[in-house]
Amino acid sequence: MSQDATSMIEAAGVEHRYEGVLALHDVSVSAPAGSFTAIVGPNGAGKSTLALILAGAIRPTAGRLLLDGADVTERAGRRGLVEAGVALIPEGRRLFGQLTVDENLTLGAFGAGAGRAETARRLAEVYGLMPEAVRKGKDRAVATLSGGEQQMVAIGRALMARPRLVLIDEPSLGLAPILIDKVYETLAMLRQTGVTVMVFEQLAVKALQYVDRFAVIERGQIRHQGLASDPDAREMLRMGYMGAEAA
Amino acid sequence: MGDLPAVIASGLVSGSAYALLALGIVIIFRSTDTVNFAIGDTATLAVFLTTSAMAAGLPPAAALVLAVLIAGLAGMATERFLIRPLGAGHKSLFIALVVTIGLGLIIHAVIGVIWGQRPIVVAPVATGTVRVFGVALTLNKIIATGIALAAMAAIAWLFRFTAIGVAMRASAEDHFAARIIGIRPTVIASLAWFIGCGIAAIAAFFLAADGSANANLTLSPLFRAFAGVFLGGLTSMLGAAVGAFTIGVLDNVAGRYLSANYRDTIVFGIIVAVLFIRPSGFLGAARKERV
Amino acid sequence: MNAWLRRILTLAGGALVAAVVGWPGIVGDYGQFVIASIAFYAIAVAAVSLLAGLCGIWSMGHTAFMAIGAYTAAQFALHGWPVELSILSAIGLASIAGFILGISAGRFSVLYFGLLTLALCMAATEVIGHWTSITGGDEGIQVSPARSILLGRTLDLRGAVVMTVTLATLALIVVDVVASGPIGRRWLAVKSQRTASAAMGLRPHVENAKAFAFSAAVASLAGVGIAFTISYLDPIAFSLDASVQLIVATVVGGAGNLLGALLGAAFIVAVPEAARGIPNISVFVFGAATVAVLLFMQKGIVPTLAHLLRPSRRKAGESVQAAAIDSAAIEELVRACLPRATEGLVVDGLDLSFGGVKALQDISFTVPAGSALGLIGPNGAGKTSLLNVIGGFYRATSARAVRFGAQDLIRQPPYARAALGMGRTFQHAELFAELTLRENIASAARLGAARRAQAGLSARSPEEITSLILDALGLAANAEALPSALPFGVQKVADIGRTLALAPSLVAMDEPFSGLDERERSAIRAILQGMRDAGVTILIIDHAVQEVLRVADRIVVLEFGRVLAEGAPEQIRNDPEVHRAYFGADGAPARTAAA
Amino acid sequence: MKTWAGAAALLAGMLLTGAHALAQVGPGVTDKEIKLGSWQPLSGPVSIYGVPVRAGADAYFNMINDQGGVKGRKIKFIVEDNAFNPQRTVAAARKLIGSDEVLAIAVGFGTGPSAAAFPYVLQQEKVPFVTPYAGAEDWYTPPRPGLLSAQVLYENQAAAVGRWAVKDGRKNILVIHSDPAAYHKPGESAVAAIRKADASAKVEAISVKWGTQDYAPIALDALRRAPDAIIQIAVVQEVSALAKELRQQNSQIPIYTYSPNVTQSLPLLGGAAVEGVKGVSWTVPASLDTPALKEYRAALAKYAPDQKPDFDSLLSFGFAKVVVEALRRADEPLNRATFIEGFYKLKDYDSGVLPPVTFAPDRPLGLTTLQRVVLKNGVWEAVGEPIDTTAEW
Repeated sequence: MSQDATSMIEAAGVEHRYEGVLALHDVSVSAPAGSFTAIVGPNGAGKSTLALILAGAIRPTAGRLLLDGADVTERAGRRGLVEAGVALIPEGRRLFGQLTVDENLTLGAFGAGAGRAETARRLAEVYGLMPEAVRKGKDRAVATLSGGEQQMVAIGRALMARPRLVLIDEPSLGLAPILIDKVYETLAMLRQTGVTVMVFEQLAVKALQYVDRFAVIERGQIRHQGLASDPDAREMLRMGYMGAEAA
Repeated sequence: MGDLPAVIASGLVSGSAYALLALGIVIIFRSTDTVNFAIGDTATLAVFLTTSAMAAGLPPAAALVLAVLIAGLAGMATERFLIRPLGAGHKSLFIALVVTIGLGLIIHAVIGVIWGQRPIVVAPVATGTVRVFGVALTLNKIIATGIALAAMAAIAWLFRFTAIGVAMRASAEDHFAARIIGIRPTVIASLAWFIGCGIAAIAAFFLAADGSANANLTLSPLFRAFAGVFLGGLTSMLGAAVGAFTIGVLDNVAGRYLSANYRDTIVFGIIVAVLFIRPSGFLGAARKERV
Repeated sequence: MNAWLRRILTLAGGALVAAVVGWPGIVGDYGQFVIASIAFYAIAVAAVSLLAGLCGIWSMGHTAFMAIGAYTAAQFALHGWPVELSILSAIGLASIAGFILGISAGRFSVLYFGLLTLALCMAATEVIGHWTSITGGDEGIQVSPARSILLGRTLDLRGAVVMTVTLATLALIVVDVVASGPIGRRWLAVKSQRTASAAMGLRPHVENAKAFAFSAAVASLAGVGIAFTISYLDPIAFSLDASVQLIVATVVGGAGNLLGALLGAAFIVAVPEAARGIPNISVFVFGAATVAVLLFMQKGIVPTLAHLLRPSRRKAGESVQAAAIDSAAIEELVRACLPRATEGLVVDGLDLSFGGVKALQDISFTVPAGSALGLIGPNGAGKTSLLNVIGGFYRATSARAVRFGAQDLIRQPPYARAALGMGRTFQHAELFAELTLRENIASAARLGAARRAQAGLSARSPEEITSLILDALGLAANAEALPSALPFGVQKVADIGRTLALAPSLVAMDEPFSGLDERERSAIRAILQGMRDAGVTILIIDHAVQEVLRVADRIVVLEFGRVLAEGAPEQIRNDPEVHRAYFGADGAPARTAAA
Repeated sequence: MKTWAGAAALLAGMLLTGAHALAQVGPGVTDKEIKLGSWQPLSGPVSIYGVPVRAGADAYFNMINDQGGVKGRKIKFIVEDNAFNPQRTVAAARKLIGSDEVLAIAVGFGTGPSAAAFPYVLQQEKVPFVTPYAGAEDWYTPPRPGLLSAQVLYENQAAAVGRWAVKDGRKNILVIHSDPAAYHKPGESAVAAIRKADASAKVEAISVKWGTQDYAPIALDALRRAPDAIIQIAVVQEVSALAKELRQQNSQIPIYTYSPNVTQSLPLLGGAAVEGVKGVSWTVPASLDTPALKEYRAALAKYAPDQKPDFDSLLSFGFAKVVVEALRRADEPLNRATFIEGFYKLKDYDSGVLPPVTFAPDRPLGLTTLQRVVLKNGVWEAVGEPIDTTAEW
């Protein structure tokens, strides 16, 4: 991906090791403001680690993280970059299962430092995006919701922070196809409002139907990158996932 | 067995003090994975400080508020200066525990040096008795129970309906997720220690008014509070409160009908039996940590 | 420091102290008391510390075992029986009680087990207080002087102090020998990796119980010391306060460290004694010293100082290079360590559900002897569940057969499978963190000796097998390093080495390639290829599809708990269904909700 | 390596307390000084007794020293904290005898803890142990060389209390005692004395865990038994706690207790609930206006100003007075043997604080009389003449 000066978020030469385990090796990716990007790759390729690094939730062991062109590497590793407008929906969503939908959403705004009135305003807005079942079940514990409903709550919780950039790790995981489409449609809608969106997705073909840019990550390294409209995209995926030895 | 209602009533009254202490232990444990053995001594120190203020003319109700504030601030300071430097994670579980043991000894010694060994009589908030189920209970105990219940309700309200309270529950459920959505772990920890030690001071205050302020004020109640915590589960606030009330009642029933001598043994025997059947307590989440 | 030097120094130090105390006129009565107290507390703290350090079990009830020792000694002395007999009896009684208690340790979290042992301490105080005929009740009992048959005389107080110092010296040496020997290695293994140690054939709860029994036996010696040096026993000596003091001493000195136990004991005795005479201040000083030590030396005094004094270790060892792996050496290794592969793994019609959710459905495949089967599948396909069934950690809800050779596996517990010849490696290596690579592999090599003997491979001792493995896998340079100091790739190779040391007939590998860089992957690849060529039966489960396709003979693809495809690697690589499962397909129904 | 060497140095440091050559007179005695040792619970829960006991004895010895001492020798009273713990008492004994080389142990506190030190103090070192604030019947039957007491045994006190209750016309008496033997045995003595005094009286005993704070179930149990008197053998906090619970239930059952609770702590803690509690004391009430008590109050005000006059300090003041009198009457050269002989010269010695004391080789207990007292308006008042606990008064 081009490292243009207008990149909203950019990882430059990032490496990450956790207790000696190498997860990422010299990874450089960026996303321009307002773009919809997919980082695709098989399980265990390093997508989740990259998502955490781009959100500022963990600090890379080498390389730099740039937000709006400014180096924010030092700020990473504490509370993420929530206050700078970056929201992450981590692997497995990490909702608070024992808390209600309402509470989960409220916390999204609380974590970003929103006041009472502002929180109420955002809450009304976000409920507008939620499916009927979630709206009706706002006082239910999140753990009792279905997978699709939980994914929507997770997106809602991220939106409560009024982010400029949303990072979503495995939005399709554990969801029925119809729900996956619903989730991607919601993300596309979000993008229309000017929010930059990045998904980290194993199910690459589905993601490619919605995004405009993609990168294939495998074994902790970026193997290919390109535009979703590229006719060679399918071949790039096959190479990235299954290797090059095929005829 | 005609006095069973009376025994249960007095058990619940005793249990309210245990429940406050138990709640304090659980709130602190959930936020920082620290079993605070100094909670009783911190609360006792706060009560001693307020006895001096009361001697200077402070009315009991104001003294109670003062005790809560002092204990809460002391708790916050403990977390900030003794616990936080130890680092997070289960590696420091027993280290943090031993640090609080050490702190408890220090406070105990300080109380001895400043106030001596003679018990200090604390004026009860109110005098007189009320009959409940044919048993007379002092107004002081009734008010203590009432305030204990009110404090528990206030805590339930805080954790249920305020953003910061919800954030504390969220943080207890998933430290990492709370952090990445922007909740400050340090604020949560400070607040938890404030509330935990603060409500322990309520218990200590009424225990002192009931008997007297002495350095060992919370020794035996804290013991029962821990029993309640383990009975209910170290991670459940409701479980700890229910467990502590259960201990209060069991203790009184055992003392009245079985043996005034072996009541501790009977109560602890029941807890050990419960733990063998359900190792995480009856409301606690199953959770295994290894040091 | 060399273990034998350490033991000789301990013995010399103990002998010196004993000689100085025993020589009349040098040490006053009070000095004797202080030395005796440090000696018997050192025994007790060593017992608690051993358990905490080697097993991760924190006992707050060790005063109960001290009490067993003390009152046994008192009763024997009362009957005029010799002290040697009372020591043996105390050890016997305490270890039986400790074994029974230790069995349940694994059922509880550390904290809850701490509470349970605390309840034990209270129960012991209660029993002492009321069993008047034996203990004198809460008033206590006077202990008659000890009569020794070895010395042929009755010991006066000074003699009792000398005896206690001797007991402490011997206890510290025995604890050291056990802790740093094979048994201690085993306990450390169980502590750091319960799963991996069970997969190696150890029974964690039994190992815990043995450790607890040993620790209890040691603690009982402290009781014998108290009985004869104080010559008066009272429940207060075994109360909750005393138990808490032992924990404080353990933490302050540094858990699992013998010198730490000695210093911890000196701390709880000397600090209050030094501040004696100013009431309250002694408690204050003790509390403040405890807090201060832990704030500034969080691992305890000895480990922290040792860390400061030791020249800083090599940061990270050399990574294993593919070039260093010689396929001939691997073959030789396989011939020397492993029985000939004659048994295959058969899984037929296996179902697994969790509370109604079907995790695995009708899984059937075989791993013929001497072949390599790759098991792949996207996230949530059930690979890990399947591995756990094969490893014995889950029991199949139903299955027509899960067999290894002729052996039905369905009801075999995890620790029994190693003896049948099933070895496994782990995604995160799961090496025993407190053992060096050599010790990691040697601990497995000792457990594998029986299988090698069966297969007629007993020519080499476990130590030789260990060296052979270290050399063949390119680990020799890192043999004395702890796993945490090494790159993850080395850890994963060592994990394979540890499994080979068990002399397995089948090696099941959980994600051998995950978390590794290109160089490390090629080393693993070389080892796997070497193993395959040497005829080892291998089951590989991995996310790294490309790698599995390169090393396996056959591939089974799982999706949503079912077998999606099975075939040769080339077939799988080009299977459109497999492509769909991995990265979806346009228009085609993608993954349906199953998780 | 280095750390091991450090440990060796530490141990070596412990060895510095060597023994000294014996002085010509007894150990602990010079021309100018007499060293006496003692142990008191100065920390922990029992320090509520230990602190005033130490203050009382200190006050008397300081007063004597300021008056010139005993035959020109000043008394050095060395008190060690034993925290009411037997092991620490043994440590204290070894320090006092082994390092400080005291002449004798005086006013040592605590029955169990002191007994723990007997093998060392009495048997091995043969050091006199005089006027302990402790004791049980088996300490003195048979008499042990060097062990002399100026207190009435708790068993005898409890028996006297039981007899008193019967004499008051009580027919259904409940004895409530703590469970340790130090309370259990006096409780049994009280029961036996009641049966002996009135075979028709109904008497029951219940044992309560020592340290119990929550007395509600015990009070309810007591009420169910409907006794016409309760004898309680427990510490002052527990007497106060039971009284409060009983009065709260509108029960006016009279309560009797033994000497350790005849202190101002009881009205302080119990307030109105303990009005009318009856007790026995082996000192005169601390508020009397006799010369001896004026001297006591003046000494306390001067040497221990933070202590209010009360039973515990008065008792130890009296003990110290008996000890000094024995020192005065001891022959020269003063040593452990002549010191004991000095006690044997005390015949009906009236300290003005304790009833008259008499010692002899076959009479290690110098005192058997008690004063009955009752709590009126928050002050202990004497009732009737002193009673002899060994007689059927």
